Amino acid sequence: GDNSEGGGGLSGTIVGDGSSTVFPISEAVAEEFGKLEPDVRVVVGISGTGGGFKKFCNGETDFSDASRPIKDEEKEACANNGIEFVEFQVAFDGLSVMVNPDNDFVECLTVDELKRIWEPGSTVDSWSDVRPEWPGESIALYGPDTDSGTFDYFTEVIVGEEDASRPDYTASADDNVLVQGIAGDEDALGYFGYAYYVENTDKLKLVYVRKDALEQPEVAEFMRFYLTEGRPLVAEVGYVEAPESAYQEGLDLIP
Amino acid sequence: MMHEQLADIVAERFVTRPPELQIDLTPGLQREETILETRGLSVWYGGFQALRDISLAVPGRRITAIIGPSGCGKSTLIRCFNRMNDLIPGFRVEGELLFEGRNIYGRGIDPVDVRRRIGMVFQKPNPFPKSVYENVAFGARVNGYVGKLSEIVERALRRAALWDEVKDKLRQNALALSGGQQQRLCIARALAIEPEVILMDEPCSALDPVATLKIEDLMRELAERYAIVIVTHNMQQAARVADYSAVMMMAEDRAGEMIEFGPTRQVFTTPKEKRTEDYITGRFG
Amino acid sequence: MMHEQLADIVAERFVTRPPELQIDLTPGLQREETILETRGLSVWYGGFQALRDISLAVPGRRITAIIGPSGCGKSTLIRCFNRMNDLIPGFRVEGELLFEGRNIYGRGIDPVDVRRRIGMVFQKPNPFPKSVYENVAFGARVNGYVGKLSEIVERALRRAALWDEVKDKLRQNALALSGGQQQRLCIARALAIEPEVILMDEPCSALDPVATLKIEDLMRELAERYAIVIVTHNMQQAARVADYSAVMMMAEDRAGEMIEFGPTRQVFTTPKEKRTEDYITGRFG
Amino acid sequence: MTAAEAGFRRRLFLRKATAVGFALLCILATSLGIAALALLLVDITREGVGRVSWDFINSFPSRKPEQAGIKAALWGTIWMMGLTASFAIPIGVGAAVYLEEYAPRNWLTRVIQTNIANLAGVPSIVYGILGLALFVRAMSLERSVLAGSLTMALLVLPIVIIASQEALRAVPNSVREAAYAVGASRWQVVSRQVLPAAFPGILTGIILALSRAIGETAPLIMIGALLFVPFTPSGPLDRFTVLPMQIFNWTSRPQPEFRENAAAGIIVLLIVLLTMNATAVILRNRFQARARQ
Amino acid sequence: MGVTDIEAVGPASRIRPRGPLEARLRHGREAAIHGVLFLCAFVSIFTTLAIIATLLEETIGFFGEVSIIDFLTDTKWIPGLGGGPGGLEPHFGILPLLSGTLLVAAGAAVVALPVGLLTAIFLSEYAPEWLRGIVKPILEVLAGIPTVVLGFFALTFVSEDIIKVLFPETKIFNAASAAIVVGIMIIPMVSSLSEDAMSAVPRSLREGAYALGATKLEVALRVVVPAALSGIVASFILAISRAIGETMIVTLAAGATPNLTWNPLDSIQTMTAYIVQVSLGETAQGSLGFRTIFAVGMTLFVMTLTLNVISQYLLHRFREVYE
Ligand SMILES: Nc1ncnc2c1ncn2[C@@H]1O[C@H](COP(=O)(O)OP(=O)(O)OP(=O)(O)O)[C@@H](O)[C@H]1O
Ligand SMILES: Nc1ncnc2c1ncn2[C@@H]1O[C@H](COP(=O)(O)OP(=O)(O)OP(=O)(O)O)[C@@H](O)[C@H]1O
Ligand SMILES: [Mg+2]
Ligand SMILES: [Mg+2]
Repeated sequence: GDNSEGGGGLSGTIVGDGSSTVFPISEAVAEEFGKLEPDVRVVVGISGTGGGFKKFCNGETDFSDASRPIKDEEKEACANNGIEFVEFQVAFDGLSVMVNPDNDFVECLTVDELKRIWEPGSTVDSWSDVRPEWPGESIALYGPDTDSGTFDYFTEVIVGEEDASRPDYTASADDNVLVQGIAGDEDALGYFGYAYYVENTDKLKLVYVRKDALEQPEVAEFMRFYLTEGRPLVAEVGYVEAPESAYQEGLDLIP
Repeated sequence: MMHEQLADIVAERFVTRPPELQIDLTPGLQREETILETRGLSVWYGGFQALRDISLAVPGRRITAIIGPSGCGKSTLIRCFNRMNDLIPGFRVEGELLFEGRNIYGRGIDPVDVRRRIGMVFQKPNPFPKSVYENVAFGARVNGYVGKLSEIVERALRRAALWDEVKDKLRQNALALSGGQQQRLCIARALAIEPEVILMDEPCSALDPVATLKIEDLMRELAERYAIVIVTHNMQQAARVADYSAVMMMAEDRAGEMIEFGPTRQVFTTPKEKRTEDYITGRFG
Repeated sequence: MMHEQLADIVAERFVTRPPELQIDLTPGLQREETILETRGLSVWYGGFQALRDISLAVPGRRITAIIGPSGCGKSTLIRCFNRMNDLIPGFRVEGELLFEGRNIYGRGIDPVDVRRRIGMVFQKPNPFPKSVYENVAFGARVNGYVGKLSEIVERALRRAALWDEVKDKLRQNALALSGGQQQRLCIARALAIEPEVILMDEPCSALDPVATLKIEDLMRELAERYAIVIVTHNMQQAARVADYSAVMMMAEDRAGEMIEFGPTRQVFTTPKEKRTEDYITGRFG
Repeated sequence: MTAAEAGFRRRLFLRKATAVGFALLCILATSLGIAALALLLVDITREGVGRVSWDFINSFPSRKPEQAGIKAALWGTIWMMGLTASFAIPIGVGAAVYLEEYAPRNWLTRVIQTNIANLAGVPSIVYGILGLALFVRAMSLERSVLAGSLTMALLVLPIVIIASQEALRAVPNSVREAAYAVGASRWQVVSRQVLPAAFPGILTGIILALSRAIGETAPLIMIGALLFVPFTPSGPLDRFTVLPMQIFNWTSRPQPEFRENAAAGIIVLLIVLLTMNATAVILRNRFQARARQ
Repeated sequence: MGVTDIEAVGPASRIRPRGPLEARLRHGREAAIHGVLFLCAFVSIFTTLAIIATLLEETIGFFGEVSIIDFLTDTKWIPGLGGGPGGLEPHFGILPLLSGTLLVAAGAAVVALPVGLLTAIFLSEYAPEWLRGIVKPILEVLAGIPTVVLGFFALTFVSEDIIKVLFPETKIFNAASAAIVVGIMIIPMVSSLSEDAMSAVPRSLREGAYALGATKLEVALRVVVPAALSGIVASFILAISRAIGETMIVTLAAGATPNLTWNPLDSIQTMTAYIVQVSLGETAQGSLGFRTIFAVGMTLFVMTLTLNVISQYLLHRFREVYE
């Protein structure tokens, strides 16, 4: 950001972009930080994790929100542009499996059943293929799109192999659309990543920050604020706080 | 211009009229059946009164001419006869306009029916931006005429003295015709629906003398079966073809009034009104 | 119609012409300076040849009339004089058209300049869809008029014999005028730019005799300073006002040709061509 | 005659019945559009009208739905619409004038013509990709209102051009002839007679184009317009966000209060749209009333 | 009146004669205006070139890895799944996305063209002046509602409360609900532009038809509509183009399942929705998965171009008849 020291407090502009699922956290932190340091302008965008990294590695942003770790080709792009960065864990996302509220026969599904439903080459078509006593209606499947962290995580822990999934389900990058879809479809079964629907949480939300930006006092201060005062905000906007150790590791990286 | 000379010319015209029509000019005509009649007709365009208290009876099977200076309301009057003015915003009419005894501005009257039976040729030629053929065939098509369409088209074009000039261009756009050709096309279009009354607003203004005479012949021919009302600036034309003539003038407030109506010979030779005489003699030719 | 009678009428018209113009009809006129001239002009609309090999010299400060049957190419010819036909797709011209000695279809000629100096009134009245005032003022505005605009508007409207009828409606839309009023408005519009040549395509066809006579008076007045070319169907009008007359006819293939050109008296009384005589006498009136 | 007359009467009855039926069909079609709109508006109003307040309009975004406002987005939208209009209208009308009044009938004109129609069908997101490459990066305008507006202007340009062209085409040739005949130059004919006569149609194009621009999200997300912006733009190079992005984000948040905010945001957006259109509509009605004479 | 009156107006007002300098100035000005207007028109060519340039590099990269034959003939679209170990064989067959796009565009056209045209006829031929002045701008609001909002309207109202009530077997995401709402959105394009074209038809033509005994219906359909045809067709093309290019509504409501189907009640995915899904999702830029969007964008571009070349050709022929 353009740095101009002024008065007692800090000043300058900090630009962030990236995943729209991390956005609520960054927004909350930026809002609170703004109250503390009114002369620092923090702006945040929602170009998606991929789009965010593209801009980040072009040197257009100071930090990048991500719902998955940075990939090799992205690291390479950053290296080509001489961008070095640090990774911070800021929260966990949830994983929930959901059926339509009007569905009165599914009370719980075992991991094995989920695996049979979702694995590549799955032969499950109707509910009765899962448990014979269930009705013969075919199941309508919903899930996040194949590039999302949630997808990676679900395939890894349920199917047992990352990225392995049957392809014939309705995929959307927008969790809210999935919720709408499942709510509107009696034979729906879907999974997505909102913490407030489940207890089981293990999916990272990350923030990447450019090293040279971190040398600027307002950016450093912002990240410090993110990892300390930001913690309660994570829960407030619907995610799960990362473990204490993760925050501590992060704080250690800030000069 | 010498008035006497002109009066002579008028008289001369009457002498040279086709003999079979001379009988129309006998006083017996007064008893002819009226087909269109206005009673105390007044017309407004918004706040402007264009016609005041026009009373006029158009006889069937005769030609009635409406003459008068520009802007006196001739077009307005003739457009009332088939409710063409309905389309102008702000137009308002008072009084009665009877067609075969029924008020065409009355309740329950369908203007579509009125217009099919009272055809019209407009002052400015207004062909459709379609082919010559389609222009003439349009009326027959919408009115569902039985019979060969191409025959109807050819017949109408021949009667309007246009056939020879356009027979090779029937599929060409009518807007590429000359001014006079467009005017004759509009006449042909009106004839093709065989109306009972034909209104013509200066039908010959864009025509050369040859075509004018042909159209006048046509009018006489049509008048054997139908009623014809023409608006014309050409007083010789009125004298030549009209059985009856109506003279309109503008009042002080520019509203149009009818100052004289009667058999053409009487209007032209022994007008009741001084103004008519002034208009006809003083400006004839 | 009796030819002798009509020839008489022609003669009569000449006798009654305003005395100051009678001098124009002497043979001395032949030596007058030519302002507009066509040499072997041929015109095509796409594949259709509308004019063939027209050669004609229009003298300055005189009125030249073009007469001929409908569709013979009169409008086409007059529209060539100020390059109006340029706007029609498919239009093509051959031969020369000289204005003050320069070919207006030649290189380096700006049609805008030509048109400002050669004004035109069209066959179908075509007022702009704006107020009466704006219609007349437009030409003065675009040509950089110095002085009071409202004066030029009033002057032009008065000359076109329209002032009295529209002086209370100057701000009203010109399309709400009657047919004849629109035509006079278009004349006023052309006069307002004070061109050197005025082309009029049937300027009086929508006008009543009073207005026609006024316009004819105006033409004579203007002819004292400018050249005027009119197209008319009204042979009496040609006889009354024109110093020179050109007669056009259609050839076999419907292309227009000029068959006669000369001083009006000569064309009307002793035409060189049999066809001219037929046309004028056979159809006069 | 009487038999034919009777036949005609029968047919006339049928024709009139058809005409009435058709009129009803037309009314039905018109009501359909209005009904759809009404339904939407009722739905949105019911949900959001309670949230519309001065505070809502005059606050910056917040994670707390009840404190969140649209100040930055509203001003961003106003800035962007102003800039977009000032690029798209002159260029669009200019292009239409060129194609209708100036262009020779040659291959280049035909290529341009086809090309414009084609651009109308290019998805907005592709314009976003273009805007990012061209304005944000190549011209290094960064993610400014200007870059966003230029992208939007390119996006709506085809609408302005095509609508204006049709409006120009509908002006009768006799008007051009009359103007040329008094010695007007081509530009004078076009600017003083043809354009005013075509004005109502051009305004329709402008209304449709700006309507499209005001509701678009995808291309702005692509070029990287921001979402959390705690200030209003003070110049064309400032960073910005717009109402549809704010609405988009709010609709995809889980808390129901945010959906209420989204509805309130839509109400404000529609009010902006209506004020913008109202000016154009008033002008259009005035000119059309005159042209219809 | 007469000559004396004319003189009474005052000295003859003169038009300033043009000097050669002024003529040259005017020439220069006219030429400059011509140039500027040409540049305005040329912006569109420039835009197209820029779009092609931005799409081309990545498209070529994509076709370096995926055969163009497969791309055009494969009936499955399963991108990105091959990334991980044990994943499915990836398929890059554009046909499912193409069918989805066409399904939505056709459905939208079926809704918008008749409704829009009938509305235009109502407004121009039947409605009184004041009603037209109200209804037309109201309908135009439809074109300005954020497409995001319309997308949710499609999903929560049209799909759930209409389609699913009529066809209970339907999935919540389906092509029909998206098509209907896209159709509603483009109604004002058709109705407003067509109405303008019809209003511009001179009254004298209507009068000519009425005078022949035509009913209002006949005047509208046989005289006004043909005379305004060029404008009406232009509005259709614009509207259909917009429907093909529409992004947010289809992303939200049509589903995200690339099915090769012609059943409007199926869940599908359009090309535009796919581009959104990838570009706003988590796909790494520069990966093969990301490149697909350029290939899809290019396909869409070529497709609309083909449609337009054909329709321009047809339009050209229409106009020659009616001008
Ligand atoms: N734009 C055009 N395209 C093709 N042909 C045309 C066009 N304008 C006129 N013509 C044809 O050219 C011929 C001459 O037309 P022009 O208008 O010059 O006749 P005119 O002598 O003025 O007739 P009128 O007295 O009826 O006005 C006619 O046959 C006409 O059909
Ligand atoms: N649509 C209209 N709106 C307002 N005033 C009109 C309209 N049409 C005509 N007028 C006015 O009504 C008067 C009569 O017009 P009308 O057209 O009936 O005259 P006319 O006798 O046919 O004249 P002309 O011989 O010049 O055609 C004129 O003063 C004219 O300006
Ligand atoms: Mg009249
Ligand atoms: Mg002519």
